[in-house]
Amino acid sequence: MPDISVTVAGIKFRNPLLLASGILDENGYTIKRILDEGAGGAVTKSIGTDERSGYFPPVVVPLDDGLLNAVGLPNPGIKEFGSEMKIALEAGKPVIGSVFASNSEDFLNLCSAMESYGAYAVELNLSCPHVKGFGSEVGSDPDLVEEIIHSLKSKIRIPVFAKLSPNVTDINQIAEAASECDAFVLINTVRGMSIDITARKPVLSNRVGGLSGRAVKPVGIRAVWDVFENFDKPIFGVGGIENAQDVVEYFMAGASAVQIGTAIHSQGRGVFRKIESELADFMEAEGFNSMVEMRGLAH
Amino acid sequence: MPDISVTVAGIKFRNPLLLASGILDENGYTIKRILDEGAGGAVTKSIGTDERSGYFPPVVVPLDDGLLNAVGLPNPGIKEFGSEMKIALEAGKPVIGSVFASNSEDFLNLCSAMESYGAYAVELNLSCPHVKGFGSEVGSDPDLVEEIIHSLKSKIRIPVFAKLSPNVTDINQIAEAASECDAFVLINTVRGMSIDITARKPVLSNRVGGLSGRAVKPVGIRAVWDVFENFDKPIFGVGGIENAQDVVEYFMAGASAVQIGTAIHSQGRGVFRKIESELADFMEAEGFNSMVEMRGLAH
Amino acid sequence: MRHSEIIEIKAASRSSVTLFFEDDTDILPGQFLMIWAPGVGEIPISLSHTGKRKGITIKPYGKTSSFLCSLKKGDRIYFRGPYGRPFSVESGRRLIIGGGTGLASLYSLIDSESTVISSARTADELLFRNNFKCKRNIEVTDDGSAGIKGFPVDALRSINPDSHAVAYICGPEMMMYSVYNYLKDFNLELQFSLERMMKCGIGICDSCSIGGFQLCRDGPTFFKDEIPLLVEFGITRTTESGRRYSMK
Amino acid sequence: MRHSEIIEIKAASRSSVTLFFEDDTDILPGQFLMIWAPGVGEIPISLSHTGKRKGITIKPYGKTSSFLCSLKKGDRIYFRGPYGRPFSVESGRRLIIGGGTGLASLYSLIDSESTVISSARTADELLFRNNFKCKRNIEVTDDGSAGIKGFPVDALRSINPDSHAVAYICGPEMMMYSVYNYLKDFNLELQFSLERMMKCGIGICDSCSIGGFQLCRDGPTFFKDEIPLLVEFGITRTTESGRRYSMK
Ligand SMILES: Cc1cc2nc3c(=O)[nH]c(=O)nc-3n(C[C@H](O)[C@H](O)[C@H](O)COP(=O)(O)OP(=O)(O)OC[C@H]3O[C@@H](n4cnc5c(N)ncnc54)[C@H](O)[C@@H]3O)c2cc1C
Ligand SMILES: Cc1cc2nc3c(=O)[nH]c(=O)nc-3n(C[C@H](O)[C@H](O)[C@H](O)COP(=O)(O)OP(=O)(O)OC[C@H]3O[C@@H](n4cnc5c(N)ncnc54)[C@H](O)[C@@H]3O)c2cc1C
Ligand SMILES: Cc1cc2nc3c(=O)[nH]c(=O)nc-3n(C[C@H](O)[C@H](O)[C@H](O)COP(=O)(O)O)c2cc1C
Ligand SMILES: Cc1cc2nc3c(=O)[nH]c(=O)nc-3n(C[C@H](O)[C@H](O)[C@H](O)COP(=O)(O)O)c2cc1C
Ligand code: FES
Ligand code: FES
Repeated sequence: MPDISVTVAGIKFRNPLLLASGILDENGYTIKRILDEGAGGAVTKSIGTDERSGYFPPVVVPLDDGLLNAVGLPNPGIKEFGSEMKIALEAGKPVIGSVFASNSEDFLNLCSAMESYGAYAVELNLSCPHVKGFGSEVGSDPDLVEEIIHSLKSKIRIPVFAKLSPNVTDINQIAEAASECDAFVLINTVRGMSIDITARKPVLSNRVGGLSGRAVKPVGIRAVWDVFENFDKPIFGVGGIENAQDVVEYFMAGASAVQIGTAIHSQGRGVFRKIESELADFMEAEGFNSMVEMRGLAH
Repeated sequence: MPDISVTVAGIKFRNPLLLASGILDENGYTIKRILDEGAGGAVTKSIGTDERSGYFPPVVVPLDDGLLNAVGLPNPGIKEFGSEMKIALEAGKPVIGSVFASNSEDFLNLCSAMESYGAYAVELNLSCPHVKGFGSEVGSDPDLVEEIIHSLKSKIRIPVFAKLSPNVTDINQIAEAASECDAFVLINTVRGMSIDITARKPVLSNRVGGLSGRAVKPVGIRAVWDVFENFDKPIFGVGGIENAQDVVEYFMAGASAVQIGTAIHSQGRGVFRKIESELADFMEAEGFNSMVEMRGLAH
Repeated sequence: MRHSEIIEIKAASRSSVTLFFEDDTDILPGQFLMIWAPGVGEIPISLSHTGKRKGITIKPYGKTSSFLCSLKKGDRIYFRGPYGRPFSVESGRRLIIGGGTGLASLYSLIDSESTVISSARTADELLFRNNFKCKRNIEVTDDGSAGIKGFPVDALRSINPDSHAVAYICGPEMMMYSVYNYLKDFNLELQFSLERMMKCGIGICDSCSIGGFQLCRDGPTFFKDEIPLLVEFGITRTTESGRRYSMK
Repeated sequence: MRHSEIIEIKAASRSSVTLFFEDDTDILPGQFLMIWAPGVGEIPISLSHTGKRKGITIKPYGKTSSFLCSLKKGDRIYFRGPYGRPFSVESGRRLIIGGGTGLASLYSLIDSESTVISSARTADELLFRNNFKCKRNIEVTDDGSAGIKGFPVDALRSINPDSHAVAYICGPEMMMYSVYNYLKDFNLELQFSLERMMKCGIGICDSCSIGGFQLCRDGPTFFKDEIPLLVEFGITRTTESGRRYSMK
């Protein structure tokens, strides 16, 4: 049997398939169930300092080959989230706390709280494409990114992951600014929009949203490839992963582990177990013994 | 019968469906045939000052929901292209000359030549994502874009269109720099990559390519929406158009006409006639008399 | 989004209306559509009338439902779906327990042998009153303005649950929680259609989750033996922001 | 990309080889695959052997074809397709005219009643020599090292075309051009499999176009009455860059 476990930034995952931030990870019981049902780890919904309701529905548009979403970073605020972390951690698997903020002080408070809740690592959402003042608005400013990560690294003991946006002119420039982080997470959603032509209106209440799923896989593969070429750091590949072939493609581009979101829409929570067994079959057939052997192999 | 003709930058098109640059428009006979078979106008392959062979095959990867390509701007050089323009123009419909260069002097020479060949307008490729020194490398530098368009506008009499890339942090910033143009063309392909996991290699010989087709439609819609909100100028919508619904979606986002490329892969050259008749049906059913009534309607 | 024209509108109670439209999709009792009011909002609504001619029954509550209740014949409704696990239609005598608009999703299950317990706050909020045929209809109101004053469990005491093969229950969660606790030790099968806030309807946003299950996808129908797995049922729920609060 | 293992390799001439592999896809005579040699290149190749056990016959020419010819049993080949319009298989006696590797795409059409004209520059470049059964095989070489010295049209003068129902022709364009001009006034049906540079294989790059038609998609098979529409046939073609040059 090939070994499908991976160790990234010192954290051991029984399989390389993590739940991506923002999909079924706001409620502690849901995270716990997904971990129990096969995910190797989970990243929480992005949490901010204050409670936010997010946008009014429609918050999602199902497309043939993915989803467009503008959920609007709903979250109960970091104070309230401790109880969800507690429930999620009962699964006994790594839970990574995703956080968003607009300045380094808030990021520090959020990360400290996540650390105290028992998060195995924090993931900085520098890349949500549809909320003013947060996410990619922060993540496209190299100086701010550098300052945020620098200030965290001296004060937070758990690993710090930087989740970057593909909606930038030069992803390597942002990765350079974030290069004090312990791992990159690539990619967040691609800015997009959908209009209903009989209603004559954008479908999302926020109008602009983020594209995810199959449609963006080539964009994610290229981002991982580029960052792997230029930085010697672990990478979580995210975007359009639906089967073991996709996982292997991300690994060969340079990923050390992957995250899965939208595939839960098409395949349900069972997607983790399904991919886990497909992955072992593929490795056996192609003569791989461990995941790390595949990392960056296409370079 | 609703009127599906459009006039953009003074050019009248019998229908709003143009052939997009780079797809079946290098050989004059092909352009002529596509115009004869129903396209309202055509944009040529992007032409440079010197002959280029482009990249070695594989230059294209067919995906479920689009194409990834890195053709590498093959072209016979502007001198040789006059004979193709002559053949193409025999169709008696508008032909727009697409050009690429790395500085304003070359752009000027190319545009003057296109003007002398009888092009109805020129389209500046500021957005090809996969050739070093050209395309989006030029198009992501606002100062250079401004200089190029400014220098052209005083010397070229035919309209100048600026084709922009979605692979930038802020498309409005580039549109602002290009705002002396007569129309925007949005979007070119989205940077992407595809790896074959049994061969363990990127498929495209250039490795990185541009994603087009259905997958990128939401990206194109959003670009057109954003630029329409901020600039009072005609817009050609491009990206993932496969049917009349898609055309209408682009119009409601703010397009004045559209261009079609990848759909020729899935549906053949007949796609122009097919969409033309679907479009008239839709307008009749929804009570529209002219294309312009739909422009920007979702704002 | 799909869309249809409203071909008829009928009052279903003093304030609730049923909108009828045609749509070729097969939709089963217990499934729901996400109904979009452009520029206003999007909410999940069960089908009260399945079949080719479809009906949804809506109570004006917040902004989206109120907007939908103000639509006129000939207006368009926009929707996606159907979503969710339908009821399993069992043979044998049915016990139907509907609270408020909950009766809407049960309406197509009522047959001439059924016992129907319909409840609402007041008499004029009772849904489909005198508008269905069944063996026995027990009305229950909070204020006693019609039928029994009290809650559906109070009506249950006056019947023999085990003379029924199956009970179908839909209504406010606390009502279903009390019905579950009352009926769980009888022999009849129980099918609950749960209701929680739903933002996406397709199992990704986590807003409707209960004990790790997504109501919009694993449910809204849950069977008697699944209820214990829903550890939050009747105990806690989350707001739009995901903040957890106690329902007690 | 799909891939298969090479299960057998056979010489098809002094330098050309046939690679055999298994693949479940239906591929018809006249269709082609885009064969990818990772890190080297991708070229269109017709199937010489259709059926479940498939074969491609390749002559080492440039870098990709030479690489493919150097593969060993057990190596993998990568491909996409099948693409293109196949031959229309007609009943009646067949006249098969193959120049160089052109005979590869015709090989599966040869039957015991066929007249086969096979041509090559030299005797040892004749494809599938003594490796097929037909009624009559006329060999033609440029240098006279086997059969008639000259070109396929020279062989045509020794037979009666109209004793055949259909002619299938594949080879260098100038050869096909001369065959077309010779045969066009006879009564038999003509089917040409044209060959031009192909970069994409799927009808979008324009590199294979001829008179506005895409060889990879509208062809490579063209019928007698379509040839006049291909205004560039035998006259001009374009290079990798799209530069037009005269073939005369
Ligand atoms: C499976 C199911 C079936 C249902 N069937 C019916 C039925 O048949 N008939 C019926 O009348 N009702 C039904 N409902 C209830 C219905 O969906 C609505 O919840 C109810 O009508 C109230 O909607 P509203 O008008 O208040 O909507 P709004 O106030 O417009 O709110 C719509 C949605 O927006 C979200 N939301 C609310 N506030 C915020 C905020 N501040 N920020 C972000 N998001 C917010 C919530 O998701 C809320 O559900 C059903 C519910 C479910 C789950
Ligand atoms: C329909 C069809 C069927 C065919 N069937 C067969 C067959 O059965 N057997 C056979 O032996 N041959 C066949 N060929 C010919 C074959 O496809 C090749 O053209 C031939 O083998 C020469 O390839 P090569 O090794 O020179 O390739 P390479 O030299 O590696 O070139 C491959 C391709 O690269 C492109 N190219 C070349 N130079 C450049 C450049 N400078 N820049 C960018 N791109 C460039 C061209 O598209 C060229 O075709 C067929 C061709 C066609 C069109
Ligand atoms: C509904 C939805 C909500 C999301 N919310 C977040 C979020 O809160 N924080 C974040 O970093 N990414 C968020 N994402 C992005 C995903 O984590 C992921 O990067 C993206 O969807 C690509 O992966 P996928 O194609 O597997 O979904 C969200 C995506 C979706 C579809
Ligand atoms: C094979 C191919 C070649 C292309 N070449 C060019 C080009 O030379 N110049 C250019 O401006 N755009 C080029 N494009 C981009 C298209 O013009 C268009 O912007 C893009 O494909 C999105 O439209 P579509 O989805 O309809 O194809 C090319 C696209 C493809 C698929
Ligand atoms: S409504 Fe989003 S998960 Fe159920
Ligand atoms: S090979 Fe590209 S169009 Fe035919």
